[in-house]
Amino acid sequence: MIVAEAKPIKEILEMIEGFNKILVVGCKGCVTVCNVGGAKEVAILASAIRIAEKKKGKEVEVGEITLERQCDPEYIEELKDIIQDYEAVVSLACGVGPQFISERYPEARVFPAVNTKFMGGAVEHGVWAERCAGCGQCVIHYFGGMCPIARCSKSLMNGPCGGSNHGKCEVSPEIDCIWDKIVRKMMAQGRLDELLKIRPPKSWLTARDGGPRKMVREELAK
Amino acid sequence: MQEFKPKIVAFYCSNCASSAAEISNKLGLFLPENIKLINVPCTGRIEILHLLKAFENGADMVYVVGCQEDSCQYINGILKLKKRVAHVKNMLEQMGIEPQRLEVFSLYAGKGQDFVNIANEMLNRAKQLGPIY
Amino acid sequence: MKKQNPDMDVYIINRDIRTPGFKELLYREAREKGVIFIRYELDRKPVVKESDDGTVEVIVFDPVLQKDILIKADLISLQTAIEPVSNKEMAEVFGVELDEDNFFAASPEKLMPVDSTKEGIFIAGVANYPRDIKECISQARAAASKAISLLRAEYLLKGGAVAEVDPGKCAVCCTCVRTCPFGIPYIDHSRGAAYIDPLLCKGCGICVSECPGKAIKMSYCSDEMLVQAPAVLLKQIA
Amino acid sequence: MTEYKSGSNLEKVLKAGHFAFTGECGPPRGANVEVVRKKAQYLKGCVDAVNVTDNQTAVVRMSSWAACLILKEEGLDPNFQMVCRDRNRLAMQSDILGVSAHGIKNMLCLSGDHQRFGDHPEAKNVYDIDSIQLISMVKKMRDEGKFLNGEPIDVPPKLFIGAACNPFAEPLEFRVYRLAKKIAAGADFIQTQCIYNMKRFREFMKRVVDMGLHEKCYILAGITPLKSVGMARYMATQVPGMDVPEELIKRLKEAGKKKAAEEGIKIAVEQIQELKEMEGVAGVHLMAIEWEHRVPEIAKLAGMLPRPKVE
Repeated sequence: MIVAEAKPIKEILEMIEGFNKILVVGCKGCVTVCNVGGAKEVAILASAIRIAEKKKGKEVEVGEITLERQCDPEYIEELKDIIQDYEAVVSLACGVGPQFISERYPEARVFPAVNTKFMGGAVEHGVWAERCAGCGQCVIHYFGGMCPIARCSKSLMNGPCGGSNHGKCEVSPEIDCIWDKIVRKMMAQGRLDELLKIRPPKSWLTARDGGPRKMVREELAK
Repeated sequence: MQEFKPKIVAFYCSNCASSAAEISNKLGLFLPENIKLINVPCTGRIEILHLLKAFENGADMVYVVGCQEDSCQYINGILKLKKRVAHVKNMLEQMGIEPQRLEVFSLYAGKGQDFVNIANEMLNRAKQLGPIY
Repeated sequence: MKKQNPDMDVYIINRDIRTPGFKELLYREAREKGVIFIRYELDRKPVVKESDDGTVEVIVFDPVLQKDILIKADLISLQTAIEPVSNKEMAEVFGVELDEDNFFAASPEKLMPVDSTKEGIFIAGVANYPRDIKECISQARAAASKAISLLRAEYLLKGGAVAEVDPGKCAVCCTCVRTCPFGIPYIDHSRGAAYIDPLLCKGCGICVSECPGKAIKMSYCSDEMLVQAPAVLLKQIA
Repeated sequence: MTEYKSGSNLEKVLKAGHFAFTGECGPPRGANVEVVRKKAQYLKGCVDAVNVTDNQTAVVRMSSWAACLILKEEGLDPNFQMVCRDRNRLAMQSDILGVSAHGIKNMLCLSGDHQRFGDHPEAKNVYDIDSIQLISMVKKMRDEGKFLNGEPIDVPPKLFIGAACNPFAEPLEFRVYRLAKKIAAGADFIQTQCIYNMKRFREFMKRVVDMGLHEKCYILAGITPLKSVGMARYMATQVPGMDVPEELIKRLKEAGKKKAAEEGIKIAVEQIQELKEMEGVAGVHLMAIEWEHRVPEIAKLAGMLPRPKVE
């Protein structure tokens, strides 16, 4: 799933400075699961804005709505009747949401309330970790089912580098050296020969480096 | 100037804290009129939103009374609540509100007197801090 | 044994003796009847040897006399420690918790000695922690009677304070499954949502507060009440 | 005339069977040419080649090829270093052609420290290809006269290809195989991370010899003299794969604060002598960054002077 983190309240308050009518829009998709953008977070942000503005002696009107998702036009359409009542729209969805709202409602002033971080999953309650960098050409089967592109700080295809330190990455003890795991697993499974194969340079054409991407499914698209 | 009467909301759980409250009643001790009590099965039930809503609706001070960290009947309710209180304190600071307006306490069941002491302590702190808005 | 034959020599060589409850009286009675208790240290354990005439000799360092003493024994009975067999597997089957010594943990709720951490599952005797026969029997009876009271009832009454999942709002994100202190919610794939068995739910509300999609509600202590109560109550203050 | 890969002084010394001795020079954090020339004077005649680091620890410094040219003017055989952090495959290949055009004949291919260590942690990194792919790319350009995409190069670059090796880094078991992989990719010589635990390095070299790697590639052992107890502690705890035996730290402590540096040099000299007799070791790479002025002294004490001249 897409994992995001909430922007600090201070930053959001600075963004909506001077607006009296603010619509807070949540999303029931990934951001609900990672506790930053669901109905619960919408209510919290709305309440926080009211309190902060009240403290400055300002009365603001804060609308709260949570869409099924913000990455399908039909749900963005549901804002049609209420969006013009507001001067600013704060979207708690991943980076897709605020842009879909801006595209559909060009005059609306749209602000992101979360920082979208990575594609990953929950390693324990309240902790999510990156697993995929969306490079467009999956090769984890070469590496014992683990992806060095997303999980090695240097995306090495022929790791580990000299900085692997007790199973941790030289960059930080918080980051596991994925190559330490790959090597130990494949050697334990007697697949040393695969490790000795020199992986050729990767084509980054399919990744973000090849330019913004679009996926067309001929059998589905009109 | 009319003397400032602070509005205080207190959440308390129905185990250690409420038995302490009952004892304080039996001791003939009563809470100051400014403090309004809200009962929850466990402090772990209280969310960040509930704490914020109390402030939004005019509370000058909010505090929570729960069990000891190792004797919560629901094991980690008070621990979860303490983390949420810390988070809300950080939010309050960013919103320009004094974080001391929010507090959490761990009580033993028998501590009737403490239940009232806490209430008075919160009342005094509210008076010092003055109205929230 | 002393009652049967007062002049029989009885020695109890021990590391530590606990005498909970009325057993303290037994301990005193034994000492009055002349039973000798010798405490040994781990680094000076008693030595048991077979002597040439076929009897067994025990050499132990007596802390009082500060000397080794030799006991020619006719009978030696070894009191082995009681350690839990691997309960991990069974604990997982029943979904109950183990305590830090791997015995089955009793319920954290007060005054419920024979309840495990899961509603409807009871524990008795040494499974909970080492104890003597009498206590095992009385616990067994207690557990049996609690079980019978459940089984005999035509219908079970349960307080209103339970959490309930609204499948429509459930994002099936497993937060409740992970955070319930008693491990009660599970993902019911036929419903495509989490499910909380009302009978098992202890009504603490932790899952209600943790649920990111606000899909779990608890009428006994609802969100509406918690959100609106402050406004209503604070109006009473002039 | 033996067929040289690039004909660099280092290659000639190694091919003639001499025990090589290479040094290292950290370029300045500015366009200060004089400081490079000064360092060159110390190293001249004491080393067969001089490594010139490439934004070491991701800290911006004069670029490696620029400092290499200055050292070359001073009569030294520069060893151009390239990391995979700062350039993509286009910039790498154009720099390789450039240095070769200017007569630089040695190149060290490294992964490079992650930019979060350095003075621009917000920078975007590249890591288009990794160090082993870089080795095979340079080999392909030199031996097949082809770019990475297979197209021909009019005048192929001539470079004696080097790589690094950290023998005691985790996962320990795989490190000798990774060395083998670098040699298979086309490395002509290897310079290891600095070594302090000679016993373990001897075991590592035994495995290298058993695999016959020392016959396919020249292996130089890295030596960094310890200046103080603090430095020894830092190396032992902070630097990955660094094993500094307790008795070395003890010797430095006993030598006392003032004399610690002397003791450090004494230890380095002993290590160099021991490495001379170790099977499979073709030379020593002395990394005395910011201590270039002590290199002549160390070289003399270790009996490495005069350096052989091979036509």
